[in-house]
Amino acid sequence: MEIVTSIIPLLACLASLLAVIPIVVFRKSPNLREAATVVAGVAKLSLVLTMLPGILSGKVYEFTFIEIIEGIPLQFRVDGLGMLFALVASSLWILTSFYAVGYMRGLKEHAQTRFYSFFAISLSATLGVAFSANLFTLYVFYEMLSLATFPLVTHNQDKEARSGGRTYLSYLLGTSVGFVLPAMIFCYVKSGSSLSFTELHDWSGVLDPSAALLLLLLFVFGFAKAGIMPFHSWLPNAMVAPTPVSALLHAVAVVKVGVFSVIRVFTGVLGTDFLSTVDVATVVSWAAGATVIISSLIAMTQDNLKRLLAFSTVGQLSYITLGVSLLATQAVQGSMLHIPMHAFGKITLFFCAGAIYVATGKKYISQMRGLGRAMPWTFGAFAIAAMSVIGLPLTGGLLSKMYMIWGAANAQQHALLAVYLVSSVLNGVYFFPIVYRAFLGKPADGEMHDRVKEAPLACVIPLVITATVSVLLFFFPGVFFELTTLMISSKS
Amino acid sequence: MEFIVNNFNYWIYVILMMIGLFAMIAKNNLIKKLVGMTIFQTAIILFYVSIGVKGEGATIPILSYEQVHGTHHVEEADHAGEDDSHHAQADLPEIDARTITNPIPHVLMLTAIVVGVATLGVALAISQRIFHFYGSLDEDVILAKIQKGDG
Amino acid sequence: MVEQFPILIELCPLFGAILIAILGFRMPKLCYPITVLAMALSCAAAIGTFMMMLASPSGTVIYDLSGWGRVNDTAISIEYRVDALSALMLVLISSVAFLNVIYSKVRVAQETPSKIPHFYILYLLLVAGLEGITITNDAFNLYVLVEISSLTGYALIAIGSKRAVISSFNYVIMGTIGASFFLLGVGYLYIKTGTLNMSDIRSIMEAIPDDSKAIKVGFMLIMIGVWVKMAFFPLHGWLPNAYAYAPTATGALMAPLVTKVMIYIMIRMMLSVFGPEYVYETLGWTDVVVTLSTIAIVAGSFFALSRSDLRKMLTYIIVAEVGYMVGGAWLANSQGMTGAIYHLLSDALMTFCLFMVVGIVVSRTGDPKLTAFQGLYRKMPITMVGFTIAALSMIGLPPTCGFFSKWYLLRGGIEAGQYHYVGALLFSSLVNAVLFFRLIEMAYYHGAHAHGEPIRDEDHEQYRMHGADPDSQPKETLANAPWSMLGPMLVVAIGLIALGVFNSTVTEWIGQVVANLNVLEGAN
Amino acid sequence: MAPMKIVALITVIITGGLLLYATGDFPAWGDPLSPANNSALSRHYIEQSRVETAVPNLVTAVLADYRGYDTMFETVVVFVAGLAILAVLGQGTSRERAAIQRSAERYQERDMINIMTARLIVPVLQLFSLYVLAHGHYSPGGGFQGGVMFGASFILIALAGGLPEALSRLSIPGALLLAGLGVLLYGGTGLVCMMLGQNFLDYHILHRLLPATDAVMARYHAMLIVEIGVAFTVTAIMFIIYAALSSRGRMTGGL
Repeated sequence: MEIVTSIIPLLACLASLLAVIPIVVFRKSPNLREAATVVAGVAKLSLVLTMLPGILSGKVYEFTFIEIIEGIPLQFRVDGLGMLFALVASSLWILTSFYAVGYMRGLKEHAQTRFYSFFAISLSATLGVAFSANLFTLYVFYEMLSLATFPLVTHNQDKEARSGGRTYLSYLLGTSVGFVLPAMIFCYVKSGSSLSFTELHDWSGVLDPSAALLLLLLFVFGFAKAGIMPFHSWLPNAMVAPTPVSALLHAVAVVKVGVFSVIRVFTGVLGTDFLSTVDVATVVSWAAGATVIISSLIAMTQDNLKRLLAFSTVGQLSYITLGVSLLATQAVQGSMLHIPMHAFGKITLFFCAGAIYVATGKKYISQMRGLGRAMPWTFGAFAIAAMSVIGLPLTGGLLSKMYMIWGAANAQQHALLAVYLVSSVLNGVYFFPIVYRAFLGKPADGEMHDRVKEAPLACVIPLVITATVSVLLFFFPGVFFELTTLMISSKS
Repeated sequence: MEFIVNNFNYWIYVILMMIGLFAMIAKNNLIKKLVGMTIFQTAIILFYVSIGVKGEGATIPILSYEQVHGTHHVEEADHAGEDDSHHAQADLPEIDARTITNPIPHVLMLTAIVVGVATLGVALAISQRIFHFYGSLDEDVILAKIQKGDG
Repeated sequence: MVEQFPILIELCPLFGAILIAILGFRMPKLCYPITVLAMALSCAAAIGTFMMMLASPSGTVIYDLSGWGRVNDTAISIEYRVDALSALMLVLISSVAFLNVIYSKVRVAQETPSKIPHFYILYLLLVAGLEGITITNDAFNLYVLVEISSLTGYALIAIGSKRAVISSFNYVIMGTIGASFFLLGVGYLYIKTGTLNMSDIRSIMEAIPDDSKAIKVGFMLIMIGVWVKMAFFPLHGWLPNAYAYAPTATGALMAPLVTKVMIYIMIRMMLSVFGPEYVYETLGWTDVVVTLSTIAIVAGSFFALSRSDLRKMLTYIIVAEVGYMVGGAWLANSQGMTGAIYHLLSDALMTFCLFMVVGIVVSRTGDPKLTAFQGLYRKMPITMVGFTIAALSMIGLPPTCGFFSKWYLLRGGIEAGQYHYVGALLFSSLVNAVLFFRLIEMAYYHGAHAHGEPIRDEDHEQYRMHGADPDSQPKETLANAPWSMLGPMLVVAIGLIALGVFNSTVTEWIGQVVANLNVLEGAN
Repeated sequence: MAPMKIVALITVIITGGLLLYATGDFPAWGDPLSPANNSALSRHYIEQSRVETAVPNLVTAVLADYRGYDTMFETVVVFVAGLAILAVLGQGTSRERAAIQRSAERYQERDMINIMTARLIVPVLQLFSLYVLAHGHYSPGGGFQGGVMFGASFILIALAGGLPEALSRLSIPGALLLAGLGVLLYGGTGLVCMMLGQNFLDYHILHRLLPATDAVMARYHAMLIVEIGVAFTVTAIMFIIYAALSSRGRMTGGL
């Protein structure tokens, strides 16, 4: 494995952070302000892309700032998994930026400058997490992300937004300070002053199974952004945020940072090899499995579309945690693959929810009967994305789910295999009625959709693109597939 | 017997100090608290001064004229000029440290007394101010007034 | 001149005070410039001393007063001794005091207009006392300086409101008990060793058997003495009212510094006088004290939760933070001690920053209740930025220094296996998160829209951009504070981040002092 | 019994028990060979101070020279106390000061016996206090003792003739100035040593300035100077404390 010292990871991370300056400077001319966002997004994506060929050829990019605490530098290190995540996050940011322009202008939202600024900061934090070379760096950016998204969640500033924001922060900060921080320091003490993902592996003889279990649980529940029950309820509450926030942050950036961190814990901190010797990951598997089923059941009862999507996200996140906790190679790879697959699917669904809201002001599924005929593009995309999330053929979701199921079978975990299958059925049960009613249902009494038109183009185009990508990923999963293979092979 | 003699002073200081401490904590009247404080501080002074005592036969820590200037006439000592320290030392009579009380505790306690007086003065000024505001020096009465929202 | 830096730290405020005593009563206008100048020079001398300490090969600077030096390796007069720990403390004290003078100019003129010279003299002497405590190597001199800082403190608190007077009286009683216990403990050491120089006490004590009752009780007395003075739970009773009702400038100086200096004395006594072997191994009290500090942290946090007065809340947080540091120092490993010392520095800055913010808010809104924060972000954005940074540091989020101090303390707790302490630390972080986010939330959102519903129109955006708020109260009363208040606060807020980012440098300096603890661990 | 008293009693019993427990470890009372009495430090002061400072009163030598830094702060403590009391109680407004002037003129109307006795005692008291101050090198005495007595003479005037009478002789601002000058005299002596290139309070270098024959006598004389400084401060502050406390800060009336 070739290590290249390069400043590109830093630049990629900084691109959005620096964009805050023009955003604030141009606060009085919305066009320039939003142009700055888009330019920063393109710059960010291209910086990430410049590293892609190197990563694919087996290189690893590193950048070290300073040694913050003895033995722990603030360090970036771009490997396959980080690249995968960075690619997803930065490409979707551009689309979301366009979408946000349409959405925010369409609704004449207040405090847009603040919105774009914190959005950009959140992206920097997300990339920081993706590129972190050690647990400490990851933790720093993880906390930064929690704080930077707080103003976005409470954007509406009404009572509901405040209480949502309070839940949001208390869950995320409480778990990270209460669980992750002590667990991290415990690792640091026990490993002899290191937290690097490449150095921490050999725990045999250091940790007994009960300590390993405790540590694992502290990490998995501590990274509450991964949404394992009972630390999931921040996510439905965060749905008070404007839809672009829900879309990018609560379908991609924030929640994926959670599962990304969990994957790092399994692969980089405790190590799958060690965990399979002590046999404690099953506890996590069951917790994740339970979350999958319960969240799907809750999702079925929801009428508010965004809340439904939120519970669906909780379940999908636990797929990933479940997959990686199976410790089987295919399941781990499937988990990693599920990050982009689910991201494209779920962001489309959120875009659609937002587009419906912008066009009609409707939030509830029961109000959407027959709306599909008025908004064919939106609901078409919705159907495709739902298929991807369920894991039906011709969409990317199938691939990752197959891998995870394959891994579960290999790991002889038949009950958990059943969890995957049952939950897929449940996913179908709560998604299909929406699509069905939208296209074929009759509007309720007094509801007329005659004057309803599609949302602004800035909203519709991104969601069509993401839906298309969801399909394309089924046929051309190449890059993502290679990146995950890289991670699996480099480990063993 | 010897045990009692050896420790008697220390016991007295402990008893005095505890009287003071009790008054400081338990008394309601602010001035009584301050009286306790003074007893408390005085007990410590007694303790310190006890450290420096040197049995029978030891005298106050002030040297006699001969001990300082030697047996020679005073002009001669002055006459020795610049480098008289060596010269003078040679002529000085030997001092038996056991015959002179240890000066250090006395020095320390001079300071401690001053500190005590200063604290007492400030405390009295503060209690006058309290009386001015609340019309009482009784802790319970003052607390009741504060709780009534008079604070 | 260079080798005179250590004494100059002390002399600048002292002569500043004398100068004001002579000139200030006739020309009150001179008080402020003299104080600023004296503090600036003192601060410069402290930095100079720090440089001297760094340059010296042994890492310590000895300054001998009265010029007697040592005879037969016994210090016969009072001497100063500066090592990395005291040098850091000196820089901290002098810079906090310097910034606070600038900050408090307006407030002093408002709160105590008829007592300006008194205030500045007492202020300078308080600082001189605190600096002297840090630098002196003589146990009795330490007592005298403790009393100087206490007496000035009593007076500075008592010139405040009606309530301040009664809390000042409590402080007098408790402070005197604390100082007297300390003095008695020094007496016990003196009776066994015959010296007052702290380094000499240590070397003579090596020859005294470990089970000496007098030494043991002496240590206990000194500890109880400083615990009373630092408000270590349950001996904290005097602190909340005293600091909460004191004039702004007094609170902002005393709250960050006085308790910290007392903790410094405790650490100094443990490390330099009794020695870690004695404190941690011979006595075997570490578990008890760490448990006490756990209780202190939890109790302080609970009390803080139940307060609706801003300054009261902060003072109970101080009680909890004292528990952090006592616990850290007693964890009996170098990480815990590093954490305690590092937290000493960072907590002083955090508390300072928060007290400055509260002072600004109270002076502008006239309301000491938590609700005073409603919607303040719009009205006082700069103040709120400082508040946010300090709050993040209190909660312990990177990259502020609060995070790193917690890191070292937690690491020490885990290494020592004191998991209840670790738990208490995390609990208190969460309580701080609740406390401060409640305020941040209020500041950012409450009251911004009086009618509860978001305003969704371009007009609103326009108003916001031009700094006006359509539905707030008239602006005049809430205009931003003068720069003499904001400037120091921002400097400290930046300092909080700088201290965090450069924590490895700071801990390296601290490492020079706690190095002898590592020997201990090696022996185990 | 009130709960507070029980708490106090328990505290006192525990503390007292602890202190009594430790006395068993103390050296015998009056043992000249105890660690404190026989320490190198103590012996050095007893045996060497006559050579090093030429002051027979060991307490004065240690107080004003070896531990002169302590004593400087002791003076500062006194200074702080006076100032603190004024800060807490106030020092009278200008209107009240005018009242002082007026009532001072009614001095003659006060009780004759008191006034005449005070007239007799005050000069003696002041003279004796100067003696105590100046003779501190040879007998018990020095700046604190002399200062307290000098301050007492003003208090006597106030007792006999009323506070305004005393204030007309030593006003509060005047006393504050005196107190400040006292500390300045002490600290300034140290500062002069520094200016001459030595450490703070290292008096021996002062033989260049003082009419002293050598370094030892320079210390001897410098001690007198600092004692005078102490006496200034103590005199002024003692009077201030009395004046403020006896009139609750209004500086009128008196006993």
